[in-house]
Order: sequence, then structure tokens, then C-alpha cells
Amino acid sequence: MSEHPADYTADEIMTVTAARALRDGRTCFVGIGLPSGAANLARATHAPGLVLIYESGTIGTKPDRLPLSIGDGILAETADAVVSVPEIFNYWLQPGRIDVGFLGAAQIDKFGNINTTVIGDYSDPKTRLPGAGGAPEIAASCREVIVIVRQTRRAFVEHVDFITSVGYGSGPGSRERLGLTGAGPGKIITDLGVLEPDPQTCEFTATGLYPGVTLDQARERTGWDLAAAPGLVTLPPPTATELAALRRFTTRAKE
Amino acid sequence: MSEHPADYTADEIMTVTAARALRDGRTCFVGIGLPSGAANLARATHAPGLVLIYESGTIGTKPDRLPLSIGDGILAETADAVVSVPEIFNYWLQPGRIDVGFLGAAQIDKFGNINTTVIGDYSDPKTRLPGAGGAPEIAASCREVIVIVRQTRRAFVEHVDFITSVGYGSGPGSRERLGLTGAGPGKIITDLGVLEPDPQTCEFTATGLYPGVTLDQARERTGWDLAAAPGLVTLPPPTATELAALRRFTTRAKE
Amino acid sequence: MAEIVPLAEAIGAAVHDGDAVAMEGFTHLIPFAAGHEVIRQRRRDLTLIRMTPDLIYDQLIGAGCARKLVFSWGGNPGVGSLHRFRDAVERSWPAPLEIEEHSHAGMANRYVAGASGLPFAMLRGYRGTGLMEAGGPGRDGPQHPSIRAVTCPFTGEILTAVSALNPDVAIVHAQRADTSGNVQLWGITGIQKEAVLAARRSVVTVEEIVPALDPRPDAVVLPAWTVSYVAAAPGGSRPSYALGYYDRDNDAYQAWDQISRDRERFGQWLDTEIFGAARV
Amino acid sequence: MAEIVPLAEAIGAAVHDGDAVAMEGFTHLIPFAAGHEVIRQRRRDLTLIRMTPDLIYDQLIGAGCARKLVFSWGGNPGVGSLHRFRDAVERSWPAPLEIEEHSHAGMANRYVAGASGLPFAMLRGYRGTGLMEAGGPGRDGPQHPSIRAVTCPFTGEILTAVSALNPDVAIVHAQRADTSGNVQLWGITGIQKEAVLAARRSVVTVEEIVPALDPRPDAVVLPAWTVSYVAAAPGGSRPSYALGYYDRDNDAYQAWDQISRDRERFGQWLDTEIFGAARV
Repeated sequence: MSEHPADYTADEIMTVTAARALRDGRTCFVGIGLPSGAANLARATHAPGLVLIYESGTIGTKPDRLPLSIGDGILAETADAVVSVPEIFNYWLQPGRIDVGFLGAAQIDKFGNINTTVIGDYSDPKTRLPGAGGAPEIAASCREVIVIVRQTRRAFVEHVDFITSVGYGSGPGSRERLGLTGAGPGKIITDLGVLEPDPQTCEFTATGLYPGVTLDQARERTGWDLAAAPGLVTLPPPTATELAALRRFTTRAKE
Repeated sequence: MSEHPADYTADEIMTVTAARALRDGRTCFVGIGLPSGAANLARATHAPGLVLIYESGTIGTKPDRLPLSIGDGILAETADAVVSVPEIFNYWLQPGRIDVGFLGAAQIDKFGNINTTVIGDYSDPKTRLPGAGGAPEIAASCREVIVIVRQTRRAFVEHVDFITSVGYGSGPGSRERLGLTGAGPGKIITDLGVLEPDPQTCEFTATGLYPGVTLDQARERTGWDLAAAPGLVTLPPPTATELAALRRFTTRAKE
Repeated sequence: MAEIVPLAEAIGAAVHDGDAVAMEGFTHLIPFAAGHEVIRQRRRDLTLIRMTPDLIYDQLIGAGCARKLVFSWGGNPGVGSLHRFRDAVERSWPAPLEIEEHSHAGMANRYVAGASGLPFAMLRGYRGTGLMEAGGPGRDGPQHPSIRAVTCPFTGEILTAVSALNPDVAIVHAQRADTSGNVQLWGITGIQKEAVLAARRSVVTVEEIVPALDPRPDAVVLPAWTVSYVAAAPGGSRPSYALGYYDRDNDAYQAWDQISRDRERFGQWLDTEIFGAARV
Repeated sequence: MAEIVPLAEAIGAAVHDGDAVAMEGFTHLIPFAAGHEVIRQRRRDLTLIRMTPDLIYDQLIGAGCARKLVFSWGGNPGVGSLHRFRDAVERSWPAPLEIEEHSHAGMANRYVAGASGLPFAMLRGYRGTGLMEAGGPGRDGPQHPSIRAVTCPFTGEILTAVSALNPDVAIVHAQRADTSGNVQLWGITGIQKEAVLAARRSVVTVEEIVPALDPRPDAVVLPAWTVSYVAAAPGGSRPSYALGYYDRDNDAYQAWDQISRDRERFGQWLDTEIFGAARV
């Protein structure tokens, strides 16, 4: 067993936890930032056959350093195939060929609906965020979605100000009624632990917490009445191997 | 002036007449057989900047011998661009980018409607022909269409047994009602001469006859009451230069 | 994830009686070796889907494998008729052949819809043609099963909708695969990518299996995880061609006109060239 | 047929006040030099269309060229906000900015429809999102101008229709053109082909003009007869990148965050870098 170093950052434990959620041989639609770090870490450790797909049209890409944008040259140069932007969405994402989609969020509600569009009123916004990008169709069509977001009361809200990407809509049956083909968000990975949807209600509940994090802390930072799932576990911290691999990537990205 | 050699075949004068109808710098959607010969002859003589496009996805192809199929390797190897079959139809043909489309016919009526599907009843055909291929959309979307077909009573009929590709439908206004964006067939080039649509009635009339061909001979071989256009001309025979260029192509094709 | 297996095993596993089978390759890279293996394994009641049936489907139809043909141009390119296809349509020999007929643009878009996970595609096409009805002009036939009108919700324009094609199995030929099963084809790449992505299962025959694929101009790559079976079949598209490997055998296309005109002569061809030939 | 002209002449001829302008390039090959020339020529009331506005539209918006923005993701990739864009949307500075907002899939398909001569495209998308309405949830806004429902005439399924994009002018950057004006770009080729084919006019800036284009893997070729103007602009996509020529200048993307935060500092940047710079 590897030892568990005590000093890791919140980003690092989030990235490692997300990487562990990716099984070998799966196909993964990756966004930039933490998702890209997690997917590349998984490929460098337990999932060498993980297929990384970026919305820039690069399929099966194998970068040896973390790209800083979703369209870096390294992604094209190491890809199995490079296709046009319409093709990546129409032939690859839309038919449900992709196992896992990774998303971030500015706001997320208890049903996993995501806002990356505006804080406040759409026509007179307090804060204008970047908007949708590829997220709505990733959320609709990937077989499963994993969301990575820091857990704060500002982000974890009862109702999002704008639904950019649909999670479970207004609860059980929503996705079916909307004709969304993917199963929806399976995990929200935060800097406190992991939330998963209750199989009955589709409400996100705490299923795992990092070492030293309490359920009360998690509740404190959640805008809805956060329940603990039966069998709530303490999640294992990053191993030395995982941290070393992750840090190799991030160091190279800065070179 | 080149001399006009007396011995040329019907195919040769048809091909040369069709080639002359192609202006330099135009884009031309080419089918196999006589159309391909005509387009390549035009490029080898008066229209070096003619852009040849084949439905196999080869754009701006410059074969030095006549291809025997629309998908010969020489077409891909000498093309400016090779695209997929959906792309050639959707991005290139459908929006009306192509100036001239060349079509053949098993039957053609006085409004230039073409049958290449069946002789006899569709569900119990006397003769099953190859069918539509790219023709219906070439007929609909090219800015102008040129038809090349030998003139016989069997081919030039009052009503075609099946409309595979629309000419002027049932007469003036039909194309507009059907939403067909191209202007329709501008010429039918036969082994007797050239027919063009009457600007008022859309009925094809004789506008040119080859040397030695009479209007009565043309009427004899036409299933509708063929009118002579005002100013019916005798068309010039192939020049020695044209014949030499054409024969260079056909010889190379057989090598 | 692609399994690399012998051709007979790939066809045995992927193609079943009654399946809808698309063998594609637009003039170039026609999967003849795979088609012959389907005949050899005596598959029956197939719905054969292909833009240009060509000699390959003339052979499958004549051999009695087909119940239905979905197509857009059924001739021997540059030569003339497909006689086995005509014999089936005109005289129901060796069995009646149901046909579902389109234009190239329509068939191409049906595959695009299939590959895109959409139930239909839309195009400017068919309007005013006899293809809009199943039975042609002057006949009260049923509506064409896979052509409808659709209205633009913005402009009110009427366009043509064609239903998606999602074959049970797509069979294509490519120049190369690597040892992981990633497939690469180049030159005229036609509709093969769409056919494979639209199908539930797929078989790709290749000229050769190489350690790694080097990038090439005008290449289409099908990642191994989109393909069911890869089988080496050198020369597998003859008498069609494989750019960079061998040319189209135009004489064989000419010769087919005589072989296929006559039922008996075709039968001899089947016995000698297909059933007499060793399994790949 | 493409005319090869200096950049200032190409922009002068192709881009007019009030035009709908699409500058495309998905992270790669962003046409910055051309965008700066549009600012320099002080074009006004433009409808700017672009999937990822990026720094290039932050600059055009801040410089007061835009009346409206049609887009799908408006951030500084890997860095954060586009501050000039936010200042326009949140505080109407330097002028109010109308926005028409989509997802990437929707924008990509709108270009595909435009390039295909169709009035709309269809996709599985937007359903259940606030994007379906112009004004977001809880607000009785008008219907989104370019999103509607469409029903499959075969299955009855409800899908999403988006209207075609046909910009007045498309502007893209490519690695090369030949002396006839044929354009070649490779690497991540994004949506550039569709943008050029959908537009009424086009300007392509290139790293270099070469005697002939050699075929390359993953290349898109735009034949000369599909392009209006070609202009040499070496380094014309900096701080974005041109594969095979130079890398993305990530520091410049970081630095933009500071430059663009402050109206005055942005004004200095405009004076020095755009209006102070010699015309190309």
C-alpha cells in the first residue's frame, strides 16, 4: 500500500477522486480544468485505455502534459482522429456513444441541474458567466455525467438562477419526459467529498466525505437540506503514486 | 481556322457540342460517360479553369485520362479536395454552388423531365433501369442542367414512364412551385443537334442541327410535336483540334 | 472494442439470417471478400442496403441471400445493367425482391441521421419526382415508407425528410488497421464512416494489419471502440480497388456483364468462384 | 474566385457597417489580425457571430464595433471572464450589447444548415434548459428567435430545430493558400469550412502563400472559387496558434485578464496596439 501524504490541496483530492471514478476502456468527454486533469490522471494510472475526447474534435488524444485550452495543438497531434466541430457533436456525442461526460458548474441544485450562464436575472444579470458551450448536450447525451465543483452555499443552491444543463430536472421522470437519452449526473465531486443521487428521489445526498470532513461541514456549505446516504463512507485520500503522477502533469503544463 | 474533318462519330460530335457549352472558370457536376468526356475535353481545350466535381466527393479533379467510373483513383489523386459523399451532396450540390450539372436519360419528355428508373409500370416493370443516383438533386440544384442523350422515339417521349429528375415539370411555374432552386435544363444535346426550352412554354424546341441533319429527321425521332426555334442554326462540326484532344483522352482511357 | 478475427468468424458472428446489412464503399473499397463470405455462409432473407448495389449485390441477390434491397443506383458502372438485380425485380428470380428506392442524396442523409442518433434527416430533394410515392406515377401505391415532407418552423418552407438508416450490421473494407483494431481508409471515403457509426454491429476487412497507423491525407479513422470485428482480407475489394494497393479491374466489370446475363452461367460462377473457393 | 489582396483592402471590401460577421477558429487559428483590422477601420453596428467569442470579440466589443453577439461560450479559456463582454452585457459599456445565445452543438448545426442551403438544422439539444426561451426561467420573455421544436414525421418524436446562420461575411485564418487562392488549414479545423461556405462573402488570412499545396493529414481545403479574399498575415492568429507555425501564447491570455478588467487600461491597449500600430 502506498502511504497517504497529509499535504495535498483541495484541487488535488478532487482531481484524484474524479480520476478514480473513471474505469479503464471507457470513453470520456472532457472539459478543461479539473476534468481534464482527472481524465489524464486516470489514463496515467489505473486506466491506460481510457479514451479522451475533447469538443475541439480530438478523439482518443494522449497528451503528455495538461492542455491549457480544449483546443491545444498537443490534443490534435496525439489524437487517434481529429474531426470537425459539427461532427464531434453530431456523430460522436449526440448518439450516446460516450460513456462519461465531465462538467463544471457555477451553480448546481439538489437535482443536479447546472447553471453556467448568469447569476441574477437573465436580461439584467448580476454576473454574466461564459454560458453553455458543449455542456447542455454533454449533460443530455453522455451515458453518465460527473460534475466537479467546489462546495459552497453560493454554488450549491435550492434553485439555480438559470438551467444551462439539465440534471434530473424537477425530479424523477423529468429526463424521460424531455427525451434526454443519457442517465444523468451520477456523481458530484467536491472539495468535501462526493454526492450521489438518491435512487428514489433523484436528490443529491452525501455518499462519501474526505478524511477529516464532517457531515455538518458539508451541510453548512449546501443550500438544500443535505441528507447523508445510508452507508456514508470516508473516502480514501490520494496515494503518493496518484499525487506524483498528477504533479508531473501539472508541472509539465507550466513549462 | 481548323479544318473540319468529315469522319467523326455521333458520340464525338455530341461530346464536342457539350464541351463547347461549358465556359471557362465554371463549376461542373459531372456524371460518367459522355458528360465526363465533354467536361474533360472542355478543360483540355477552351476552358482550362473549368472545375470538375464528381459525386464521389472529388472536387476540382484534373484527370489526364477519362475515368471509367465516377470513383476512379485518378479522380481522388488529382483533386483539390476529396470530401465524403454526404458532404458533396449537402455542402456542395444542395446550396446551388455548382454552375452546370450534366445528366443522361433513358426517357425525356418535352418539358425536360427525365426517367432513369423504369420502362413500364413501376411495380411490374418491362425494364428495370439503374435508378436515380445523384440525378434528382443535380436536376434540382445546379444553376443550369445540360442533358446528353441520343435522339430516338423511344427516348424522346410525350410522357416519361417515371419522373426520376424534374425538368420543367408540367410547364411554366412548376419548378418554382416545387421549390427547386436551379434554373432547370438549358440544353438537350443529342446526336442530331441541340434542343432548348422555349422561354414562354418551357417546351423543348430545336435550336441547332448538325451539318447534314434536317428538321424532318429530328421530328421523326421525337415523340412530341417538335418545333423549330426562330433562328434555328446549323451547328459547326468538331474541329481537328477538338477531335484530336478528345481522341487523346479516349485512347488513354483504354490503356 | 474491435476483435481481430478471421473473416469467416467475423461474418459468422455479425451477420444473421433476416438482418439488415449495409455493405458500403462508393466505387472504391467495395467489400467483395466479405460479401462472398456471406454467400458462402448461405445467409438468407437479408435486407441489403447500399447506395450503389454494384456487382457485389448482384451476386448476393443472384445467390438468393436477399429479401429486400434498399438502394439509390443499381447499375454496373460504365458497363450497363445488373442482370441478377433485374432478373429478381423483373422476373422474381431466384425469389421476389422487395425494393426501397432513394436518390444518392437521400441515402447519404439517411446514414447521416443514423450515425447522428436522429430519427430522420432533412434535405432539398425528391420534390416533383416519382420517388416521393412508393409506386410511381399513375398508381395508387402506398406512401413511400421512408420519405415524408417536413415544414421549416422558421420559414414555413416545405422540405423533404428521410428516415434514419440503422442497419443491424455494416460491412466495409479499408486499407489498414493497427493491432489494436483502429481502422484507417483514405482516397474516396464515401459513406463508410456513417455506415459503421449508424450500425449496431460492424465488420471491417483490411488490406493489412500494421503495428501503428501513420497519419495520411484524406484519411478517415474509425477508432477500435466503434468497430465490432476487424479481419485481414488482402485484395478484399477486388475487382473494385484499394487506393495505394491495387487498381480497379475494369475488365472484370466488363466480363460480369456476360457472366451475369445467364442464370446457368451465373450458377457456374457461384459454384466455382464462391462455393468452390477455399474459405478465407 | 479568390482575390489575393492586402489585409486592409480585404477588410475594407468585405466588411461593412451593420454586417453580420462570423470570425471563426475553435481555439486554434483565431483570426486576430483580421479582427484588429476591423477595429482599425472603425466598423460599427456589427452583429458578431462566433461559437467562442474569446479575446478577439472582447476586443471588438470593447472597441465599440458590435451591436449584437451571437455565441455559445463567452469566456477567456483557462483564465476566466471576458471583461469587455461582461461590461457590455452587465453595464452597457461602451454600448448596449444584444445577445443571442446557443450551445456549441446548436451553433455548429446552425452553420451546417447555412453551408447546406437549408433554412434550419435539427438536433437533440436544449430541451429542459433555459436557453429554449430568450429570457431565461421565470420571465415572460419572447420566444428565442432561433430555437424551435420540430416533430419527426416518422416517429412523432420532438426534436430541436435551430435556424441557419448565413453571415454576410466569414473571416478565418489558415496556414496556407496557393497562388491561385486555394486555402489549406489543418490540425483542429473546427467550424471554419462551414462558416466560409455559409457566408455570402469571405476573407481568409494565411500564414503564407505558397506555389502549390501539398496534401496533408487532417487538412481542410477551401477551393479558391469558394473564397472572396485571401490576404497574407503571418502570425495573424497570435496569441492563438497556427499548428506547424507557432504555439498558443498562454501568457498573453493570462495578461489579457488584467488589461481588459479596466476600461482605461483597455483604451490604452487599443491606442497602442491597434490604432498606434502600422497598417498591415
